[in-house]
Amino acid sequence: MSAFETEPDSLDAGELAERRLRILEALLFAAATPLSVAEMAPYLGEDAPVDLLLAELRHRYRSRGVNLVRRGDRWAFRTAEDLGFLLRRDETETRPLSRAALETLAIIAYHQPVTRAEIEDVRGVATGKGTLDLLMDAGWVRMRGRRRTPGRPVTYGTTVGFLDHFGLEALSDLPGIEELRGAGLLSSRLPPGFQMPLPLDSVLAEEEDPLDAGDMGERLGDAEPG
Amino acid sequence: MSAFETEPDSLDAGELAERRLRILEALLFAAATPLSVAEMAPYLGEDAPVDLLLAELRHRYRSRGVNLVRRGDRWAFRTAEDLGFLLRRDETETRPLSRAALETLAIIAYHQPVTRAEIEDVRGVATGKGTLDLLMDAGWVRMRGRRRTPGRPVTYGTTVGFLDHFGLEALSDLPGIEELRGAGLLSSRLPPGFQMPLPLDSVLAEEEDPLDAGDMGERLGDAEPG
Amino acid sequence: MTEPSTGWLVPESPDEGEVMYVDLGSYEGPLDLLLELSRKQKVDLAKLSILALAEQYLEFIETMRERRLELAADYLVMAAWLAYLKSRLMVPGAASDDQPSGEMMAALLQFRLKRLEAMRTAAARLVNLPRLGREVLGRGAPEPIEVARHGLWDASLYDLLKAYALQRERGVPREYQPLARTVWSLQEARDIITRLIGGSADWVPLETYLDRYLTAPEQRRTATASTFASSLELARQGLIDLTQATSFGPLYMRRRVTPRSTE
Repeated sequence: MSAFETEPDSLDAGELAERRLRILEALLFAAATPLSVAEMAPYLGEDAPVDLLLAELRHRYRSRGVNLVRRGDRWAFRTAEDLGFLLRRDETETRPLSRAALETLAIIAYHQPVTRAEIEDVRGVATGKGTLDLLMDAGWVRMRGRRRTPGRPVTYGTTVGFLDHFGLEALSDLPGIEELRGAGLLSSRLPPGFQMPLPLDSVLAEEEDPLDAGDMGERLGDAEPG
Repeated sequence: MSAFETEPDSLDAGELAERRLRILEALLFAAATPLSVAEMAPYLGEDAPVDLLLAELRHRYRSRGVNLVRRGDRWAFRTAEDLGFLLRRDETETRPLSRAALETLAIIAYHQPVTRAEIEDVRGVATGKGTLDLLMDAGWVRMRGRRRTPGRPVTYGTTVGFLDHFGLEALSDLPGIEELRGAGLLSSRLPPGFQMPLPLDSVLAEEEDPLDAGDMGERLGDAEPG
Repeated sequence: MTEPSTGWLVPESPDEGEVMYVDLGSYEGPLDLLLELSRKQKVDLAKLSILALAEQYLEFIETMRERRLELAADYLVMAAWLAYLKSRLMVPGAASDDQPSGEMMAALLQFRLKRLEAMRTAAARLVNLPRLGREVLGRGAPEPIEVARHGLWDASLYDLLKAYALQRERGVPREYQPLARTVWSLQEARDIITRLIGGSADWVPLETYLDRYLTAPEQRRTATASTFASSLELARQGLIDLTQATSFGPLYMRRRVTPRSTE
């Protein structure tokens, strides 16, 4: 496998030290928490001068983007403090979408143009206003128009940002019923009447009117040219 | 807080390069998954030669215990392969792949983009429920697009996570792929003059080019709007 | 990777009147069984005697049938195809046309065996690569850096599809019916026909082979009905040709050489 499977005896002092430094680097890099000397020593062979090796390693990384730091009597690699401005440890961490949001998004993707009442009908539960807002804020869902039915409910659809995020060229790339079944996502024991809609692309559907000026509000940016 | 909050203008070329290398080290070190050039570039300032910097960094870490490796078009620090015997951790939480799942994964890796019908043709059996699901769940396999044939079947391919897990820089590093290709064994077609007992609907259509050697690199072109 | 057992599965004889399914669990389908058989020939796949292999496979199926064991349809379809291949190899030009396709069919089977074996080897090599989380380790204590400019939320296409599928399935009324495999669906029959006649442009007396290798009488009826209906459908779609020399004579089918483009 490697030169290091030979016994360290065959190495001269310099080579042996380098080999041990490499092992320390790998151990410290892969460790989830800072390591004590006692934890590292078994990997280095008998009589390894662990403290000296750690001091050498610390010296080598002193001016790098990553430093070897001491935490109590334990050691760890940490990104250099002066580069801390890069590590924006604020709330911008990405979080996974909630199940409700994922489901709503999926229904909008497949069933668009779809009204809120229709989404609720498929899901069987009321959809919180917050869920749709969240999906619109994420830039994945937009208001498309209004259904030409009593009450003229707003219809929802997906955005170019949605296609972009999920790596789709077009809505027609969404897998159909056979593909979902083939991938094991849908069971094969669905009733014969089970159907999946073909998502309509961003052009307005027959029974759909464009949004009027009053609808747009601050959502203008979302409504790409149909 | 630090010298590096001053504008880079005040640095000479060598200092600027070192500063950028430090930033790259910090970014790559801190990340759990491989990073793309596009993700790193904004931290390096305008016109930074990211590829050159990465090449330099890779060179510096070449003989260390931690190496900079390429995974597709992404980069990550990983412990050196030759230290594997020392660092080896047993898979505790993950169940070993079943033979069927492993074979399916290999077929997807070597034949991609590949449809489910083609996978089944190679294996000679129907793909069990949940095999593709499991591979997608593991983050190794993804739906890539659709084949431009009647029925537009979904094609499957591997992910960056696959490359990362198996330590491959690119798909061309798959073991033995050149020999297999040379022997015509990555073709879904027989050598000229022969025909395959494929189910009729998965036989390549006349208007589609056979999958050939040049395919592995730029298969993304597949997903062009048909 | 678990190697398939090399020894034959020799099940105990079932009691009188009892029907038992053979546990072919150690084989991943008929192609795998063939590959295993070919290994017993102890020759390079390129020098393999396809005729001998076909005979061994058919012999195996016979043994299973003598023991009154039921085999999955896949194995029987392969048996039917191999029986046909054998007839073409032993009596060249015996069928109703003059194409020398016995050799072609043999070459095609050989190709499929070689390709499957190649993928087996590839899978074994793949799984033995140094793997992340075992031999190669990533950063143990990643520090959250907001690297990407993409937004607050993260979800993959797989997550999305899974959510949709689960969601839709939840809405489906569940009436559990145990699957009784006594009927060949039209889709099954269609798959079987297309696999059987494959790329061959020869006339294949399909039912003759199906009859011989489908053991249970009640399955024979549904098989005949379904394959007949499916063959009519395939003919209507212009994918195959059908011919029958005499009334009640065997029905021959073959692949249409240039299929009509699908409307």
